[in-house]
Amino acid sequence: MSRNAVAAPGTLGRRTPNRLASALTATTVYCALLAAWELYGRAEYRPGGVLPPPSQILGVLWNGRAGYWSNTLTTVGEAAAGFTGGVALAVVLALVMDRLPLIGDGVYRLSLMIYSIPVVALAPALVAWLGLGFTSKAAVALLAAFFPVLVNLTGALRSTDRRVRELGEVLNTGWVGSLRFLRLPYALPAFTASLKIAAPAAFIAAMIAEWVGADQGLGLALLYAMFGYQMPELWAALVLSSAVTGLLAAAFGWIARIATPWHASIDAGSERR
Amino acid sequence: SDGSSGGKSADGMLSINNQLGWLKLTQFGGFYAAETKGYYKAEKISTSFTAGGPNILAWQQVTSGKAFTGDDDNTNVLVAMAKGQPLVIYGAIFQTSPFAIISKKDDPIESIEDFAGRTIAVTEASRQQFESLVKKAGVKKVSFIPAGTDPTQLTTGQASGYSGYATSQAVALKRQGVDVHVLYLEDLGVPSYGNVLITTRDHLEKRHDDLVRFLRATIKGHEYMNANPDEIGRLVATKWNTSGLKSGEEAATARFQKDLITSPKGVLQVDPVKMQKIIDELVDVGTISKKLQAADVVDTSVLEAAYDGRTSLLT
Amino acid sequence: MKMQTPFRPSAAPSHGGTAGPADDGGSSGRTDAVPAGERRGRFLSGMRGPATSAAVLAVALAVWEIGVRVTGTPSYALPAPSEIATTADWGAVSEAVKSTVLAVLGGFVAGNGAGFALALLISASPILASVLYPLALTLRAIPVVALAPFITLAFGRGAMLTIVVAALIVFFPTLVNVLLGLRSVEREALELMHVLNCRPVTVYRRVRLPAAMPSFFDAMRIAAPAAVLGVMTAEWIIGGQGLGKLVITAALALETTTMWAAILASSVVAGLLFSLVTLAERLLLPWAGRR
Amino acid sequence: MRAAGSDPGPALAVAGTAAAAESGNSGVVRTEGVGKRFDVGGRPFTALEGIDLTIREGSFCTLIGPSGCGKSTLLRILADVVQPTTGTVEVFGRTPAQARQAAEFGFVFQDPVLLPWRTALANVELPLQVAGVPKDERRKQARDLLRLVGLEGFEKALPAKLSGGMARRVAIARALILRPRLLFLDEPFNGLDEIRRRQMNDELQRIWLETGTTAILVTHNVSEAVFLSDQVFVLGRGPGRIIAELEIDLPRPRTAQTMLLPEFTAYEQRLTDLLTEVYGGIDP
Amino acid sequence: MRAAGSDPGPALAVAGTAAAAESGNSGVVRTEGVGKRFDVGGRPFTALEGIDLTIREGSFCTLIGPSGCGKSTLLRILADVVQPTTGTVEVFGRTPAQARQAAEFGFVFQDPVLLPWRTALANVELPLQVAGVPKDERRKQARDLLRLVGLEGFEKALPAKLSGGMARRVAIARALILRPRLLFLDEPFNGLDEIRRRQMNDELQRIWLETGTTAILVTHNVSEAVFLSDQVFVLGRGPGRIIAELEIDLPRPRTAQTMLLPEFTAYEQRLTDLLTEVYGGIDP
Ligand SMILES: Nc1ncnc2c1ncn2[C@@H]1O[C@H](COP(=O)(O)OP(=O)(O)OP(=O)(O)O)[C@@H](O)[C@H]1O
Ligand SMILES: Nc1ncnc2c1ncn2[C@@H]1O[C@H](COP(=O)(O)OP(=O)(O)OP(=O)(O)O)[C@@H](O)[C@H]1O
Ligand SMILES: [Mg+2]
Ligand SMILES: [Mg+2]
Repeated sequence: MSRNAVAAPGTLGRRTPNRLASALTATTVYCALLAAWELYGRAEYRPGGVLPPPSQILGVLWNGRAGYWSNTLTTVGEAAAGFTGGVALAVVLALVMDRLPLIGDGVYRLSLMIYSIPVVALAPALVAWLGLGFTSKAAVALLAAFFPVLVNLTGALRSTDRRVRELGEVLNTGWVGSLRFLRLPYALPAFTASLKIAAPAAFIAAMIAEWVGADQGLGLALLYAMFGYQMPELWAALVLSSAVTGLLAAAFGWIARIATPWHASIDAGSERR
Repeated sequence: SDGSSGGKSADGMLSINNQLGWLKLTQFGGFYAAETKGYYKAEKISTSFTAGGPNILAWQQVTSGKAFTGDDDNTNVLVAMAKGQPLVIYGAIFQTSPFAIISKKDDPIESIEDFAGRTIAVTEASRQQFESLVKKAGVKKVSFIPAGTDPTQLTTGQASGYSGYATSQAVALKRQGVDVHVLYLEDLGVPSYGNVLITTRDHLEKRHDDLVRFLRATIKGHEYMNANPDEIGRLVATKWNTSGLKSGEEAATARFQKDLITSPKGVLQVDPVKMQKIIDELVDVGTISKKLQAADVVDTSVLEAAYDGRTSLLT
Repeated sequence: MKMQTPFRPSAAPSHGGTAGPADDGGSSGRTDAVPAGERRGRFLSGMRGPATSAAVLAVALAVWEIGVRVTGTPSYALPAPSEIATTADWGAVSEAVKSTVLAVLGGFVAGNGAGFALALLISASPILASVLYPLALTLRAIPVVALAPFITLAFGRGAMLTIVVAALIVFFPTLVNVLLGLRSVEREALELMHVLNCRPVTVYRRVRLPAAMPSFFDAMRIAAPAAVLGVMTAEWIIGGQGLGKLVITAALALETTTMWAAILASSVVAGLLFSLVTLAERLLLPWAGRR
Repeated sequence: MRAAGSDPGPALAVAGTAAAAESGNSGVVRTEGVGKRFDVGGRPFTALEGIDLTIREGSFCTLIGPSGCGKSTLLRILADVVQPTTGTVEVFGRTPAQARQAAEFGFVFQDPVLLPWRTALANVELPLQVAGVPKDERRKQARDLLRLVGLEGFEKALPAKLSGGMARRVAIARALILRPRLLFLDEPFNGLDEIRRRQMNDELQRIWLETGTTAILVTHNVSEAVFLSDQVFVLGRGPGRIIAELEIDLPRPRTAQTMLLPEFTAYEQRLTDLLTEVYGGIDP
Repeated sequence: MRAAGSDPGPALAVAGTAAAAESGNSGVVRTEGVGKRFDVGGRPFTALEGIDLTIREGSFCTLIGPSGCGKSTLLRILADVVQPTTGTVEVFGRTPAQARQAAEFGFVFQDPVLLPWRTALANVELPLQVAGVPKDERRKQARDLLRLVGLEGFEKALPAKLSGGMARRVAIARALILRPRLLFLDEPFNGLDEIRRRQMNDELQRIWLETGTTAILVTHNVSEAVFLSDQVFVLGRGPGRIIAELEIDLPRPRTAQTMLLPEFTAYEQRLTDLLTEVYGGIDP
């Protein structure tokens, strides 16, 4: 039973009816929380306070919708570019590590070290090399996205079921063939999981990168709100960034489900068995 | 390269990239006024402005050639120059730095003595300065904590004083209904400039005339802003910066900062004598170790050429 | 059915088919254990991690040194390693390392613990999942720096805060990976536990948790540098004694070499923690077949 | 077509003696002193020792022996999936690695290792896909083979939806589709009912006769071993080694009729005796 | 001890007729109209239909039938691992779930599902550990059982290091350690050599006689079915249903001698005929 072991949908848990119940529970809980927050906000919130009522936050969002929309798009664009690049880089590195274990190991560790450098520290060098535009934001997002993918993918590639690898040898698939037909499919669940980690990471990284200096973006809106001490605006930016990552997570959960229908691991919470 | 930072473009316009020392806020409304009012165009300059931010050293963009000119915090620039960066200061936006200790009106900090027994949130960069001030004044039991990016520390009572920008943060707090008292660094006897205009020594020598044209238009812009704060504040929030600023806030800031920007000799002035005091102070505190000479740091020839003996260019 | 030539010309007796165990060095697709000295092999490969780290670090430093010299990169943007080595304030760096390491360990443990616990809750009950998962996502969706005001309100500004911030950065990868692991269980193994009439707790303890371990170790590999990042970020937001603070103050004072010394130190801390995780995995999960 | 043998009596030869030496040069698979040591539960464990065997080109050869005696390991060594600790192996006059790389191997593993994301059909197709055969072509062949193993109608089923025996038959189809020059079969018909097993035996013999493949089978079924083989190697345990070699000389193609011959029963009896002997030696 | 039967002739009864009704009330496992539909490759597929069976307390009962006919599915339904689509199941007069919750089941799956992180010994211990038996006690029992299945010396080996047959024997030991009231065996002796299989048959009979367990076995081995069973259900396919029921009336304990009895061979022949019939019906 490797990590890639397979559990097909059976009837073991018999949990299907719970899906509706859990959706209802979640809705109820969050509605209740929101209501409480709204009540508290209305009663207690004074300008300068920390918790403005949700209705006010929504108002801010609605009134500034055009600006928020374009700011969000900017950041999403940066994050998407970084994410794509990061995933591509990670996949390439993982393959290199797989092919040339010794060099690969070194590259792995170097990646680790680069990943552990905070954006704050990297900023001057990044700005010096890539300027203050789109590229430097995308680069920061890339750095944040690539490492989780690299770790998960190498982990999964390293632990493909022994029997499957033997099958590949007998079929004389060669390295490429064994990746294509056997090992990458086996690594797919771990890979999609890493995308779920990398996507929000890239988005947040892009936001932080905008703090280094930018003209547009959700991170900048957040910074203005913080710097200008405007709590409703701060919350509005936070709501937006949560919404984006929420959508990203949902999207990647969905992709995982589509891509690995044979695998038991499906999105959070709902064990379809 | 010169192409992006300041050079001739095909249509005969001089293109200049200006690196702002902070986000695109109303404190740079003067540049924007010059842009919208066509003062740069009149000088045959086409400009681009790059926003700065908390983690970027604006002067670095200038020395690296990414920007032809720019502005940055005075202390930062002096530190860089003490380290041998080939910079020169040719003007200053704020005649008095808006950097201040902000406190609540009902629990105000009005002098260095009021620090006693309080918790004050100060930025990393200014900490030494405040520590030395407190020490000199013999004030006891002050606890300094690092200041966050936002003034929650003040509103939630974690600190009695918060070091920040009077132009933006104090104004924001006031408009939120938090009544605040502002104690400028200058009020504590520390001379200061806010956001000095810089370029490289090389540019100053070789492209003096370009600088003069740029500065002339910029002076006009600042004068226009001081005359029409509401208009510029609104424009900043709606046209220049689309990241969720509010017209009202920015207009208030523009009105508020007027006093800090004007001086008897006109806007954007910088005085070597005052600069020398600032340098001495910083050496004293230990922020910079090398004894700089104001004459090597500041160059007033661009200002003089731009004003050409006047104190205002618009009126 | 298609016919194939029944007999191929039999190849000449060849140059002795020596397929010795020589090429069995665990590098490529070989799967079986090297019989004699496998333990020694495991020990060696355990040592290989730090050794490669050192080697790679050396090479990277060399490339860096040469790169800086050749391109003439100004030292305020990126100083050469030799310059860092000679002019950095190593005393300050080593002081900072001490306090950072503690916080990193704290954040690492707390973040992984929180992620693990959350994954357990989420996987155990769809209802809890539907409530907790959005919450986790939201927490993840907010840049920690933006949360700073709320965190400082809740936890003050002590060491606790540093740990909380690091944990916030660490927990999400752990959550996702452990969830993956908890579900990567063979159907028959679950059926077996079902027939044995195990309570869910027992199923978790005996089957799901062990099955989740490889993924969990992957999560900890991600967490090692993430914890360092978290602590540095926290120190950036709130100050403190550690490397993050040193990076900022050095940057402000334009002590670029000291700043880079601090960054290098943080990378080394991350690398060591990472190697520790790898070593632990080798020792604790011999069955997982990681090479 | 193979020549039908005429000598009816069971020819028993102890390993490494005349019979093996006789067929010496024509051996398509030859091992010399092959041994394999594993680390089991922290102790070194000798799974195989001093295996000398020679398998003739185009012959059908069977390994039989108690569970855990090293049959699968030996098969894996011959197929270059596992490296021996000692000794040399030669396949088609080359190293096993070279032979494998010439893509001449088919292998039915003891577990039917199906890829869970591929349908039954796609699993059978796999070897052809790896070899780059065009889609239509390989699909057609795979369909035919699935029909052959009695799985018509289950082409689109994922492995998780197949019964144990069905999965096994998919694995057999997958090994046969390549028409390999050398076919390894590790207890391929385990878990099939007797009738299906017979049928598969017939089919296997037919394919083998048609293609001239050399086949090496592991089985625990004595009657199957006699029915299919030209040569049977009996392995003993502790450590695994070849105890005896039996030449089965029965006319081809063998049919249900063949199984009624007294020679057939004699071979069966001989093999059973040998196995009992092997057991006697180690499990007193 | 079981009563040894006296009537030597094979008693054949078509499913759902006299024989089943006769033992009516004493049935420890009873199903009525049980059916199971799956979704296979996008189409609904009826694996089982109208299964009515009654298994007497303490009896040894066998399911036999072609591969893919639904034997494993039926076993899973009885053990409350899978829910039937139609029909009712009663075990010990309760629902299968209740019976299972009384911890009275042992199950050998068709694949030996060993937990890869546990040694052979720890895998065998698992059911006792889950039941909260103290360490020393369960370790001792597990050791004994491992010895019984011929795996002495492999206590510390991880499953990945075991041969196919060895893994299977660990799985058998694991099912037996609980001495369950109801024992499900899904082709447990697949992949064991004949001699080991015989030996395991003997052991299984001994344990069954000792403990009074009710056992339900799936096998493809006719001789094994006759040797072990009181009742044999022959399943047909398309969809899976009970075609015939055979009562095996041979004295207990059965030994190698029993297998030489003409009745034994008669039973074997009868069963083989039935299976051939089943096949004839579906695979023309
Ligand atoms: N990867 C491995 N690591 C350690 N030991 C192994 C490994 N593979 C096999 N062995 C050991 O080698 C011996 C022979 O195993 P092998 O699988 O070849 O047996 P087998 O003859 O095929 O048995 P069976 O009939 O049960 O399949 C066994 O004792 C087993 O424990
Ligand atoms: N989880 C499942 N999903 C869909 N179909 C299934 C599932 N399990 C079994 N089936 C189908 O039900 C039928 C019966 O399967 P089952 O495993 O019960 O057969 P079996 O009699 O045990 O066969 P074998 O002797 O090969 O083990 C098969 O056609 C199979 O495809
Ligand atoms: Mg085997
Ligand atoms: Mg079955």
